[in-house]
Amino acid sequence: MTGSAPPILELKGITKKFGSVVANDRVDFDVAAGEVHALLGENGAGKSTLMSVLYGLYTPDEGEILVDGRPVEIHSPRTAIDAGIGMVHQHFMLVRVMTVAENIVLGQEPSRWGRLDLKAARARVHELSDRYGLAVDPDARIEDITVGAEQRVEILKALYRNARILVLDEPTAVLTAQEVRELTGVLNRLKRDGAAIVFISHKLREVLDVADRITVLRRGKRVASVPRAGATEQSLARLVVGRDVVLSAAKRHGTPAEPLLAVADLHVGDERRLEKVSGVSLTVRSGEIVAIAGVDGNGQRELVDAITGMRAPASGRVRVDGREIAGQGVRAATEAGIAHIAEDRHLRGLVLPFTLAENLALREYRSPQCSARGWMRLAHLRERAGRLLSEFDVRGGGPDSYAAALSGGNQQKVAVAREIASNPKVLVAHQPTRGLDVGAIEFVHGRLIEERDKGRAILLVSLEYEEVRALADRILVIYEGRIVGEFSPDVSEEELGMAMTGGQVSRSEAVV
Amino acid sequence: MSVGSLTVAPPRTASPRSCGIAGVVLGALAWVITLPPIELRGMLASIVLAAIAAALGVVAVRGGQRKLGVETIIVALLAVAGAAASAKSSLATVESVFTWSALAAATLRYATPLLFGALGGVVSESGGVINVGLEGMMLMGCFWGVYGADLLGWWGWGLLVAMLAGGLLALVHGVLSIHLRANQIVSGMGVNFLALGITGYFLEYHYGPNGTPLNISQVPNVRLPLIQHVGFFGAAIGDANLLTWVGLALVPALTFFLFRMKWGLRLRSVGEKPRAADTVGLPVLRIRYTAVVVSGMLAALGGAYLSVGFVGSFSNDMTNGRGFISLAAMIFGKWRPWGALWACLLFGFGNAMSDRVSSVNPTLGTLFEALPYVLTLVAVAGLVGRSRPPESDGIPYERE
Amino acid sequence: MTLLEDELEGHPLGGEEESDQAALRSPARLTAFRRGSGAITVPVLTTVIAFLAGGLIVLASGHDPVSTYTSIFTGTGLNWLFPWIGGAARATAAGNLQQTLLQATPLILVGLAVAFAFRAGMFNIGGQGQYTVGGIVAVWIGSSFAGMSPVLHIAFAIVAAGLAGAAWAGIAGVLKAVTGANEVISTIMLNWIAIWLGVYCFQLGGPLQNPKMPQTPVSSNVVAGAKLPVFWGSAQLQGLDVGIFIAFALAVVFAILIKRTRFGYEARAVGFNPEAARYAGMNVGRTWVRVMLVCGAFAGVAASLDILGWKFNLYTNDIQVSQVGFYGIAVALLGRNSASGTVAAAVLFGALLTGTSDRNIHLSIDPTLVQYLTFMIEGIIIMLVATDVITLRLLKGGRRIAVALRSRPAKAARPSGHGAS
Amino acid sequence: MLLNVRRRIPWLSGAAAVVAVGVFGIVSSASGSARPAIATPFKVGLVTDIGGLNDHGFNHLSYEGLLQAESQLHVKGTVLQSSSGADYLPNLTKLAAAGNNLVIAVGFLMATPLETVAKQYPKVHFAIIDSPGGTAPDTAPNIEGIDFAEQEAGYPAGYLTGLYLKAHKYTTASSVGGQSIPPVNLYIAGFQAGVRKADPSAKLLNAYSQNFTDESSCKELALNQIQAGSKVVFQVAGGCGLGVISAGVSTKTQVIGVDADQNYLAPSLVLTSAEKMVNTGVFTAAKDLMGGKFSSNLQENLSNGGVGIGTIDAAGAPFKAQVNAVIAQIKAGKIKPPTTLLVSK
Repeated sequence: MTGSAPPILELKGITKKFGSVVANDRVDFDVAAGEVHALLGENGAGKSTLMSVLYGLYTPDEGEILVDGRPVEIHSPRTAIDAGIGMVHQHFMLVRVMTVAENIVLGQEPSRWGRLDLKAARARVHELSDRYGLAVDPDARIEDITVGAEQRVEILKALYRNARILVLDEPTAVLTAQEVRELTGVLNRLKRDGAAIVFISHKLREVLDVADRITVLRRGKRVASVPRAGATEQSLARLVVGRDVVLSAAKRHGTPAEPLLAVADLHVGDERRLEKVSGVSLTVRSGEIVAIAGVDGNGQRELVDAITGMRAPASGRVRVDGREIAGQGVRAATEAGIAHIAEDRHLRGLVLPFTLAENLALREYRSPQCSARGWMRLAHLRERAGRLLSEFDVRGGGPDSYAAALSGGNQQKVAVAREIASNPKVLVAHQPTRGLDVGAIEFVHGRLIEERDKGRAILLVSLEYEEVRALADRILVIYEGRIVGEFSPDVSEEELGMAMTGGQVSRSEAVV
Repeated sequence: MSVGSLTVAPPRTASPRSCGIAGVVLGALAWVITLPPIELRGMLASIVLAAIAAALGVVAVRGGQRKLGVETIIVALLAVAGAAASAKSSLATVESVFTWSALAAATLRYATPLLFGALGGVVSESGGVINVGLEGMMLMGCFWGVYGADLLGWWGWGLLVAMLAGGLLALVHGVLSIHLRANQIVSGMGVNFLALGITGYFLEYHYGPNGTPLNISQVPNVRLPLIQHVGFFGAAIGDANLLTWVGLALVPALTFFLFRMKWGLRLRSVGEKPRAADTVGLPVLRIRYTAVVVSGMLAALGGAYLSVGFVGSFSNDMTNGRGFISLAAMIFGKWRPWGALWACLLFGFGNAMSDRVSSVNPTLGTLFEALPYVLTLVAVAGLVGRSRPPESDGIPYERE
Repeated sequence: MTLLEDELEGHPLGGEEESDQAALRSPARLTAFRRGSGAITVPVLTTVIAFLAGGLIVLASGHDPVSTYTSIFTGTGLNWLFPWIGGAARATAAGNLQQTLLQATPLILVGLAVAFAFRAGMFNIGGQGQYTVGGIVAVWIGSSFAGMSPVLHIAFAIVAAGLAGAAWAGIAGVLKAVTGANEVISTIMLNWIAIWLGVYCFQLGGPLQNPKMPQTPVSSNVVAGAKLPVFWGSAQLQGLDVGIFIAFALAVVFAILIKRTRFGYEARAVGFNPEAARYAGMNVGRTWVRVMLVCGAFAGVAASLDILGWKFNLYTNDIQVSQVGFYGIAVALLGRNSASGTVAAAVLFGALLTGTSDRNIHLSIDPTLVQYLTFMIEGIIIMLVATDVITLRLLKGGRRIAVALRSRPAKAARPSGHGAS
Repeated sequence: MLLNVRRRIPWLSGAAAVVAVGVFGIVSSASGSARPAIATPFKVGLVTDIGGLNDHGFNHLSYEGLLQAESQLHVKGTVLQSSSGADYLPNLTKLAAAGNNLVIAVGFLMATPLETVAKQYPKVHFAIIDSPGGTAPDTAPNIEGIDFAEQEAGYPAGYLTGLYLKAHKYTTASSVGGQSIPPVNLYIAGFQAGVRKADPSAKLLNAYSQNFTDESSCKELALNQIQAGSKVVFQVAGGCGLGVISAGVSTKTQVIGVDADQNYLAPSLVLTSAEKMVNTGVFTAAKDLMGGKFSSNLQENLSNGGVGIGTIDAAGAPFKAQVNAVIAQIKAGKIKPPTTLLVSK
C-alpha cells in the first residue's frame, strides 16, 4: 500500500461464480480517501463483476466488504448508496425520456406530500455542478444531450447521494480527448475533496495518466497492485495479457489506386428530420483506408447509413465505382459492391437467434449461390459457413450454433467474415472493434489491412484515436455533420482532438 | 447539442402541415354544417368546403406530409358522403340521430368501463408490464362486484370486493410476468381464460340457474341539480353515474401522479429503464407488482361499472371484449391518461352513433355496428402513427 | 455454453447491450429461445402440470379428479387408439375421435395463422376476423355454381376463402407497414368489423341471405358437389372429412415455408430483429404485409374446411359466437409457433372441447365444474407456457443431477459468459 | 368474448333470461335426479342450443316443459346442451340412437342438422321449437315444428300500452328487439298494431340490439328511446332485454316483459308481459305423441293458451277490462293481429 491514509473501502477475498464460470476469484482491493485506484484488465477479466458486487447488484459467493474498517453487508444498490458508494456505470443508467434533474434526484426526490419539488432539485443540481465543474442543463432531456453530458449526469447522481467512494466503470470509452481531460479535472477536484475513486479501464495510457495506484485483474484473479510511479505501458501490458505484446503494429502504407467510393455534397437528416450531415464530400480509393474520426453524434451514423443505403439522403450523390446508389436502399448498395460492418452487432449486425450459417448469409442471401427460385440452399449455406468460420477463426460454435451463444469477439468475427465474404468493392467499417478485447481487436485490424491490400476501398468510422491512427491512410474529421479537416495518420492526438471538438480548444488548456 | 437544427425542407409560405390540419378541419366542417343545430339542407356549401379541404390535402401531400394529406382527402370524401346522407334524410331523422346531448350522455356511458381499463393499462405499462389480461381482470370485477354488493348489501362493498378480485388476478399475472419472467402477452391470455373459468363457475356455484339477484344495491347516478335542466349539459352530464365521474377525475389525477409526483417518477423509471431505477436503490420488482395490482383493480372497477353500476346484474362473459378495446385505447392514447381518455371517448362516440344510426335503418344498421371499430382503425392508421411505449414495456427485469 | 443454460441464467442474449432490450420486445424474440430446447418434453410437461393443477381444483371442489379425467378422456375418443377397446365402446370412441379431429382441423390452421405472425415478430389477434371473412366467401362460393365439377368447385371455394382471409389480414399488414399502426389494435378492430360484415350479409334481407328461407338469418346451403368427402364415419352424420388432411398438408407447407424458403428466412429475420433485416437489405414493411397475407390465408382456409366439411351453411349466430380465433392464439402459444407443435396443441384443444361436451360427460360428475374446468385448465396451460422457465428448471434440475452422476465437469468454461466486463 | 367474440345468442324468441351462460352450457344437477323408474318408459330427449339451460328463458322454459312431462306423463327425459354449432348434430344423433321416442331441438339454429338426423332415423319422432317458418323445403315427415303466434301476445300488450299512453297524454311507445328475426318481429308487429288500435296517433320507435345477451346494449337502446320520449318500452331481447327493464327502473318508465311473466322483476314498472309458453309447447308435443298424435306443425296461440299476457301492474290496472275484451276478440277471430311491422325504426 502506498497511500498513507487508511483505506475507506476494502474488498477482501471476493469470489463470484456464474454457474461453472468463476468471474472473480478471491480478489482483494482497497481504496483510500483522496486516491484514484485504477482497476485494469481485459474485457472479461472480471472488473465489472467485482464492481457490481461492490454495488450490491451481485451477491458475492465469498469474501467481505469493509467501509471505514467496518464490515458491511451490501445486498442492494440501496445499501451501497447508504454506505457512501456511488457508481458511474459503463452503460449509463439514465432514463432517456426524463430530464437531467429528474434523473439525478430519482429515488431521493425533494418533494412535498409526494409532489416533486423540481425547483429544489434544480437548485441542488446547479450547486453541485458549479462546485465540481460539471456543466449540465437540469431541464434537458437525456435523449437530447451528448454522451459526455450523460456521464456528467451520472457523476452528479453519485454526488447528489453524497458518495464518498466513486466507482467509474470504463468512463472514457465514449469520450473525446477533450472530454477525457475535463473528466480528469473533475476527478482531481473530487480527490481534493477527499473522495476515494475507483477507475476501471482497459486502456493503459489513461490509467497511467489518472491513477495513483493500479490493480490488474486477469481471468478473475488479482495479478498485481502497483503504484503508478515506476509503472510503464509495457509493464502493465505484460501484467494484463500475461505475455509481452507489441503495442503498435508496424503498419505498411497502402497503395491507393482508382477511386471506388465517391460521396459528393451529401445532406442527411435524422429521424426527426434534423439535418445531421451537411454537405459531406469524400473519396475512398482502392487499396486505401480512409478514417472518419469524430466525437460520437456528429453525423457519423447518418453518414454511414446514407452510404450503405439504410437511409435516404436529402440530397447529394453516392457513387460506387461510378454507379449511383444514393437513396436506392440497401439492396442496391449491396449489389453495387458495398459491404457494411455495423456499429452495433446486436442491433444490426447479427440476428442473434439465427444460426451462424443463417447469419453468414444475411448479406448475400439473395445471390444464386444462397437461394434459387425462392428456396434457400441450406446445404450450401452450411458448407459455406463452415469454410468462413474456420477462415476467420470463429470459436465456440459451428454452422448450426446460434449466434447468441458466441462471445462478443467471436460474434464480431462472424459479422466481419460475412461482410468480407461478400467480396465488396467498398467496405464500410463502423466502429468495428467496439467492446472487443485486445486479441479480437488485433484480429479485426489485421484483417482490415489485409483487405485493403487486396485492393478494397475501406471507409473506417471510429471514435478511437488509436484505431484511427493505427489503420488509416488518411483521416477525415467530422464535426457537426461537416468534414472539418483532413490529416495524415501521424497527426498528433492533440491536433486531432482539437479538430474533432470544433477547433475551439486552445493548447494551453490541455493540461495533464 | 446544437448540431444542425434546420429542417430539411425549408418552410414556404404556408407549411404543408398546417395546410393538412386546416384541410381536416374544413372537411369536418363540410359535414357538420348539415347537422343540428345548423342543418344546412343544400349540398353546395358542403361540396365547396370539402373541395377546398381536398385541395389543401393535395398541397400537404405535395409538401411532403403524405400521411396527413391523404388523411385530409379521406376526411373530405367522408364529409361529402355524410353531407349527402344528411341531405337525403328527413330533418327529423337527422335530428333523431344527432341529438348531441343524448349522444354525449351515451358516449360517456360507453366510455366509462373502457376508461377504467385503459387507465389500468396505463399504470401497468408505465411500470413496464404489458397487461393483456385486462379483459379477465374486468370480468372479475363484473362478477365479484355483484357478488360483494349482494352479499354485503351495499354497492360500495361490491366495488371493494371487485377491486380485491381484480387485484388478485392481477397478482397472478404479476407473479408470472415479474417473478417468473413469463412472456407477458401469453401470461395475460392465460389470465383471461382463468377469469372466464372462475367467474363462470362461481356464477353457477353461487346463483345457479336463476342468475344473480335483481335487487342488488347499485352505484348511484350523480344528479347535478344546478345544471340538470340546463339544455345540452343537463341531458349530457346532469345524470351520469358516480363511476363515470370517478373515471373522469382519475384522468387528471393519474396524469398528476405520473408526471408530477415522486412515485410517478419512480414508476415510469421502472418502466423505462428498470436497471437505472435499481441502481439508485428503488425496489423495481415491488414497484412493478404494485403497478400491476393497481391496474387490475382499476380494470375491475371498469367491470364493476358494467355490472354494479349500469345494469345491476352479472351474466357470463359480460365484458364482451371491452378489456381488449381498453388495451387498444391505451395504445391508441400513447400510454398516457389523457390520450386514453380521448381514445375511449372516440370509441364510445362510435358506439353511441351506431346505436342511433342503426335505429334509423335496421338492415344497414348492422353495418353501422362496425362504426366504432372502423373509426378506431382509421384513427390508428391515420392520425397516430408510430407511438413509443415505455422502453422496457414487456421486458422482465432481472438483476443477475 | 449451451443455449439452455444461457436461458436459465436469464441472459438469453449473452450480452448486456441496450439494443438487446429493445429487440426483445418482439414476440418472436421472446419465444425464440424457448423453441431451442426441450421442444417436445416441455410442452408435454406443461400440459401434464396443468392437468395436475386442474385436478387439484376438482379435488378442492369436492369431486373425484380421477373419474372426472377418465370421463373427459373417454369423451375425447382417444381411447379408440387402445386396441383392447372393442364393440360398442369402440364405435362410440370412433365417433368421438372424429369430432375431436373435426374440431382440431380449424384450430390447426388458425393456430398456424397466429404462429406464422409470431415467427415474423407480429401478434396476430385477427385470426377470428380472417376466419369469418373466409367463411363468408367459402359459403358464398360453395352455395353457388351448382353445376361445377366437385374437385374444381371445392378447390375454388377453398382458394377463394384463403384469398379473402389473406386480404383481410393484409389490411393490418399494410397499415403496419405504411402507417406504423400497431397490428394488435388493427386486428382486434378487423375482427369486429368482419363479424358485422358477416351479420350484414346473412341477416334477413342481407345480400347473401338464403332466398329459400326468407325468415331465417342464414346463408344458402353448400351444394352437394362442393362438400368435402367424408372418409371416416357417416357422411350424413358429421363424420371426419378430408379437411384434416388439408390442414396437415398446410402445416407441412408452414414448416417448409419457414425453414426452407427465402420468404421464410426473411420473415424470421424480420421477426427476430427488424433492424438487422433492414441492414441485410430486406424490405421489412413488405415482409410484414406478405406474412399477414399468409396468416390470413391459413385462417381463411380454416373457415372453408368447416363450411365445406360439416357446417354447409352459416348463420349470423355462428359468426357472432365463434371462438376459433381465440383458441387459435392459445394453440399457437402452446405449440410454440412450430408446425408440429401447433398440430399437437390443436388436437389437444379439440380433444378438450369434445371430451368436455355435454353428451360425453358421465352423469355422476358435476358437469358445471367440467365445463368451466376446461377454461381453467386452458388458462393454466397458457400461463405455464408463458413461464416455461419453470418446466425448464425442472428439466435442468434433473439434467444437472445426471451430469453430476456421470462425470465431474472437466474444465471451467470461457469466462466471457455472464456479467464479466 | 375474451377476444372479440360477443356472445349473441338469438334463440328465436326473446326470453326472460337472467343469465345467459357462455359457450359451454350447464346441465343443472336436477336433470339427473328426476328419472321416473317405469318399465320401458316413453323417452324424450332435448337438445339445447348454445344458450344453455340456465338462460332462464327459451332453453330453460323448454326444460321446464320436459320436467313437467317427466312428473305428469312419467316420460324419461334426457337433456344435452350444445357448446357450439359442432355439437348439434352429434347431440341429436346421440339422442336419436339412444332410443328416444321424441327428440326436441330447441331453436331454429338446429333446423339443418335436425333435418339430416331425422332422415337417418326415420322411426324416431323429432320436434323443433320455432321452426324456420315451415318454409324449409325438404323438411322430413318425422319433424314437427312447434310454432308460436307471438303477435297474439304482442297485440294485447300493445293495446294496453296505447290505452296507457292516451290516458296520460303521452305520445310515444317503443320496442327493443334482439335481432330482426320472425319471432321477435311477430311480437313487435302485434305490439305496434295494438298500440295504434288504442291510440292511432301514437308514435312508435323500434331498435335491435343485435344480440340476446349483452344487457348493457339493450339498456343503452332503451335509454335512447326514453330520451326520445318513449313512455313504454317493450323488450323482445331475452337476457339482453333485462337491460331494458333496468333502464325502466332507473328512469321510472313503464316496460313490458317478454316470454315469461316478468312482473316480479319490477312490480310497479312492468306494465305487463307478453308470454310465450315454450314449456307448454314441449309438454304438448310429448303428450300428443304419447297419444299417437303427430303433425308437421304444432300451432301455439292465444286460443289454446300457448301465448298470452302476464300480470298487469298498477299503472295498467284501470285498463284490464278493455284488454280482456280485446283478448276475447282475438280468440274469437274478430281481430287478426298482423305479422308485419308497421314501423321498423
